[in-house]
Amino acid sequence: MGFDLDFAIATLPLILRALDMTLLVAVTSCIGAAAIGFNLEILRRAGGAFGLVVRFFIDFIRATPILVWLYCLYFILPFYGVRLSALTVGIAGLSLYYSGYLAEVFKAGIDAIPKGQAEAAQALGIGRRDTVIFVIAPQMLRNIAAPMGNYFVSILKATPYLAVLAVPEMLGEAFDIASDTYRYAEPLTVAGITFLALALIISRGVKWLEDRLATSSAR
Amino acid sequence: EPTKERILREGKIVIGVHNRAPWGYRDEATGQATGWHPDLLKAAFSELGVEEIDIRVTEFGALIPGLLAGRFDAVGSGLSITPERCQQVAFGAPDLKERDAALVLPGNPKNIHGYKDILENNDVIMGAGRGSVVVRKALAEGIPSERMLLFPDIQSNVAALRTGRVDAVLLSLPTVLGLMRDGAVPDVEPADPFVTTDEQATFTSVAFRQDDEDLKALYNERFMALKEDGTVARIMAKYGFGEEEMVSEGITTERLCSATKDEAAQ
Amino acid sequence: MTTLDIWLGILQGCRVTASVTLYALLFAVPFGLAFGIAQYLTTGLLRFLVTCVIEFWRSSAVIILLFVFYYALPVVGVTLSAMTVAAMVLGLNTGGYASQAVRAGLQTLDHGQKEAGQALGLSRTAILVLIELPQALLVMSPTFINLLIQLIKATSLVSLITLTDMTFRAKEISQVHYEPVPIYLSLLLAYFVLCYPITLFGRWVAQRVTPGREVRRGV
Amino acid sequence: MDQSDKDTVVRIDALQKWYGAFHVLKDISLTVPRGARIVICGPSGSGKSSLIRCVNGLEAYQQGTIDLEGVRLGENAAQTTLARRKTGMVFQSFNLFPHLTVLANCTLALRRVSGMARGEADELASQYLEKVRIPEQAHKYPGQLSGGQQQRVAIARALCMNPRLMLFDEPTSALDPEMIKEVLDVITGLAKDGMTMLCVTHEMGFAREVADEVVFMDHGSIVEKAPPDQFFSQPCHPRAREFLNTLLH
Amino acid sequence: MDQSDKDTVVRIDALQKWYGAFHVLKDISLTVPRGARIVICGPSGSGKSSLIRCVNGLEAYQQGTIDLEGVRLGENAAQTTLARRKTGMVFQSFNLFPHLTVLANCTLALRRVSGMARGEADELASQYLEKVRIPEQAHKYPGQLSGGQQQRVAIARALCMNPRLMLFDEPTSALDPEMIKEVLDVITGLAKDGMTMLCVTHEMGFAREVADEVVFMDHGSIVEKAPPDQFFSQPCHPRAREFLNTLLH
Ligand SMILES: Nc1ncnc2c1ncn2[C@@H]1O[C@H](COP(=O)(O)OP(=O)(O)OP(=O)(O)O)[C@@H](O)[C@H]1O
Ligand SMILES: Nc1ncnc2c1ncn2[C@@H]1O[C@H](COP(=O)(O)OP(=O)(O)OP(=O)(O)O)[C@@H](O)[C@H]1O
Ligand SMILES: [Mg+2]
Ligand SMILES: [Mg+2]
Repeated sequence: MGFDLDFAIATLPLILRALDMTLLVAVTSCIGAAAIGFNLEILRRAGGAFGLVVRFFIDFIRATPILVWLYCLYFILPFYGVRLSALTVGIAGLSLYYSGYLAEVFKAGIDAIPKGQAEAAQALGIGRRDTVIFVIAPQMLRNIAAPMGNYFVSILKATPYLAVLAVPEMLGEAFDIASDTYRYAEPLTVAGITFLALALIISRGVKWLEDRLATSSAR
Repeated sequence: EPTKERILREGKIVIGVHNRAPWGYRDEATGQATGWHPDLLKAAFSELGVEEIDIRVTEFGALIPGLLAGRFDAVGSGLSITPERCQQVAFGAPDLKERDAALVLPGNPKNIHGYKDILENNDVIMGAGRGSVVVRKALAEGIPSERMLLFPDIQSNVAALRTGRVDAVLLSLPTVLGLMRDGAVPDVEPADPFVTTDEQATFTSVAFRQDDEDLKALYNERFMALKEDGTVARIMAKYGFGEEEMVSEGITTERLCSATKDEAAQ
Repeated sequence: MTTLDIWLGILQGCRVTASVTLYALLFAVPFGLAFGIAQYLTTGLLRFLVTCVIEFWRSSAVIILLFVFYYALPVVGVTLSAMTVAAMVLGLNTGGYASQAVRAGLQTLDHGQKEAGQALGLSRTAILVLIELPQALLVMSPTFINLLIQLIKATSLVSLITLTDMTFRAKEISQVHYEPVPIYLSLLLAYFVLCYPITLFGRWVAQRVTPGREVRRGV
Repeated sequence: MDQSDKDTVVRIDALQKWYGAFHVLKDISLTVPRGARIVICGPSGSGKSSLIRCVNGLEAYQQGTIDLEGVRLGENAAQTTLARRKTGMVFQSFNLFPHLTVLANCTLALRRVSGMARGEADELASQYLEKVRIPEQAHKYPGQLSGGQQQRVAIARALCMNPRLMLFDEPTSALDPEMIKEVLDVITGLAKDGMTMLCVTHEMGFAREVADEVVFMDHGSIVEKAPPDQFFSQPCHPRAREFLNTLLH
Repeated sequence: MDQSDKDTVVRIDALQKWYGAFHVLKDISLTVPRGARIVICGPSGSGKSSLIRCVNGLEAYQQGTIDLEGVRLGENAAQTTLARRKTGMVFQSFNLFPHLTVLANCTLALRRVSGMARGEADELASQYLEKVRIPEQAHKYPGQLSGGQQQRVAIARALCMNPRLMLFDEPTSALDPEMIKEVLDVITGLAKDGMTMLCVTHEMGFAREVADEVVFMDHGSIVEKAPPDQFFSQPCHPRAREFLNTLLH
């Protein structure tokens, strides 16, 4: 079989064709997961029965594989009358699934903020909502940049699961080329390196953000 | 040690299947390898003292890589002979003529009876297995890829059909027969009829590694003998294959490997 | 086929899921420890090399690694069994994540701990083994438990390389029995039953290792 | 509101507080007239912080009442919020917002709570920063300041809301000896300007100079209440005597 | 080794240290005779901690020499390790090992460095725990003790290695007023037993009672060195006078 560099280069444009789909899914899901996760965490903190429900939801997500979730949303919901497009299911699935993880990240990020911060805001008469927006969230961002970046990489790496929903993302494209040509090494290597490169770009970006946040307000 | 010698010495051949009736699958009840190709191979090798057929179940797309990687000695899972595949593996003699068929919802609401119906009705979304030959035929017929959803396996295709995500699932006729035979698939039926031309038919065979020419020769020799003594016909009957599926004289692996290549050259 | 049959059928894959997890730990634990410590102790070029190895295993898409190691490596003469490939790829991927936890645990440890050890005349190794590691590992143990859960869930990918785990069994069953609803719900439940007790254990551990950190409802 | 109420900033009456089974405040009654400067001291764990946090509404209590300029605390949320705006609190650990500049720390509540425009808020905050003698640090972040400077920012931040009562919880105990003086000087200045204050501190020199009254707490009760001269020279209660001894080593 | 060297525990000679471009220790020379009790004080950032950490080998320095009982520090790793065993260090933040019991904290170095057997180490450690007056806490974990108790454990832990010199870096500044006394009492006891010590502290009462000599540092230099009586009553250097004023408020 061997490795044919020319062939590998030839597959590159074909695989990159699916890059926009991969990026669309990854970026939208990152935003969705962060938004849902943050709200889940705020709800959980509010406590009460609702907090318990949220907590169980988060646990449930964390105890089950993403693939099964995608199957359920895509193939089972329509039996109950909800038929979403593959792309919607993909983005909704990844967002919901990782929101459980990000909620935990937010929890750790908020817990790391000294209790005195919220108290100081309270003592100044600042309302709960404003406290979250102006005091807690900005500080949390610095605490969570690194773990959140890790989950963004995870979301990127989870986009190939959308192949089961027939969403044409990068890895699926690579497998298509492979099954057309029966050359597996080249397209998979190209796809693998592209994923690795994207993942590293995200990690570096997060590192940069972290450094910036750290210098803008040295504690 | 060459593969052939090893198989004869150990009395065991390892084949790759993708767990699909009627091609090659693990019988849920007995755990044994069954299916069209496993049965053929069993019959072909048993007189040589090879009693054991060991199966490795894998995804369809991993069948050829697995063979090339030496994960198994042969693929016995309904692979069609195509020129591209011929460049990678050595096919045995063609053993079954394979037409295409379509699964549709009960009553065939979109009235699909051939590739043309799919091509001409812009509302129709077709489903098929990623990397299967029907996809290439559909593309050759001019069906745009935007109207195809390609799923990694057949159960996803069936689920997509039942949930209205696709209007027809294109499969090979034997596969459809296999699906229908035990009545396991609810709420769907084969499009009757689904018209295909003879040129669109493909032929399946057992695939070996190109290094294992001697093993392939041995298998071919045994296959001819089985054809003579009626064993092949008996196994065909077991899976519900008839005249339609018979491979006519003059169709050889060599021709199938080059024929469409000429077409491609035209 | 009744739902009970489906459920029992899926559980047949439990043994493989468990073995892949256990063998993967044989890779993950030493790798995570060794490389986490190495990244903490080394500087300059050596640290760069260590980081490269970690990043490779951590940032690559597991699905591609599985495929390449199982189907492409034999072509160049290295044939590993499916179990070995699964354990190695999943194990080292998890180990890559674990190494980051180990390093973070060591780095966030109060600097004074190391200095107190030095002041007592302990050697660097003794400080690492007797003072730093026990504390770092204890603090990080909830993270390790989370990684274990992620590992169990990631084993659902090994069906790609012919291992009959729970997901594979679900697929097999769905090939003879075309009822996605009970099959995928059973699979969801199967993973939940396996992972949820570990989640609860992890929470119990987390509470024990961070005593006196009451849930902050300051926000 | 009768005349006596007008001159009373805080009236604490028979206050009782438990943490679970632990009785942390036992029947506390205390009246703080306008302009009074009261220093609270006592051994660690005696409930000083808890008391002061109750006055600010940071802690709930189980029995008794607290009235802030005639408004009963905790009866409804709106009143509590209102009462909180009338008190400024300074914490031991400063609790500045590290992601905001000194100026933004001071103006946050002005803008979000009082709805003041940016320019106006900045100007007001600058005045108070001048009052605590660090106008030049307005655009730095808290992390770039010394502890003493941070605590002075915290005081300015509280003053911005124009409180009727300042609460201090050991404002100097997290500071280096040299910085304690600069912070105490600022607080002394406030006292001279007539600010009503309740201050938990162990700085006896400060208490002697500034306080009208020293309140000594032990095990959740007020066991002695006296003008500083009397308290330091001839404390009545044996626990107070013991405590003063440890302070002087 | 001549006679004078035998009676000198530490001899620091023309020590210079930089953090990057920042000159933190400027030409420091100091001799500590056996049995001497030297208190170092000075404003924050003057280099007190840096100096004491150099003596213990926790910080590298760029110029000058430190001799510990005649052994030149830093010449080779083995000598540094040896020298470190001769000094006991007590930190401001205790730095006890939280995952080990009090007893295990004390015996760790005995067993790993001196290779002592368990029983013997336990016995020795118990003696020192008795000396710092907490024998009954031996089997608790540091987290279960008060700050004062923790600091006493830290002292016992250092004493176990039988050091020739004890180094203290603000041992009481992280403690509540009430606990300061119990720790200073223990240190005073050590001094009475003849232990050589170098102590950074701002506790002037303690310095007056215990020190032979007070060293005042400012901006990385030793600017005054005098017996405590003289230092407190008539400091020569204006910076020292200023510093003393702030301490007394
Ligand atoms: N959230 C809480 N839950 C339970 N107990 C608490 C809580 N906060 C404080 N306590 C306990 O209440 C008692 C009084 O605490 P408080 O902080 O009011 O004391 P203090 O007089 O301010 O002491 P210090 O001088 O140490 O600040 C202490 O014993 C403390 O352990
Ligand atoms: N690792 C370091 N890198 C750079 N500068 C440092 C470092 N450690 C200390 N410094 C600086 O060196 C100076 C002296 O520090 P040192 O800790 O010795 O002072 P100190 O006299 O002990 O002060 P304090 O009373 O606050 O403990 C300070 O200005 C400090 O900022
Ligand atoms: Mg307090
Ligand atoms: Mg210092």
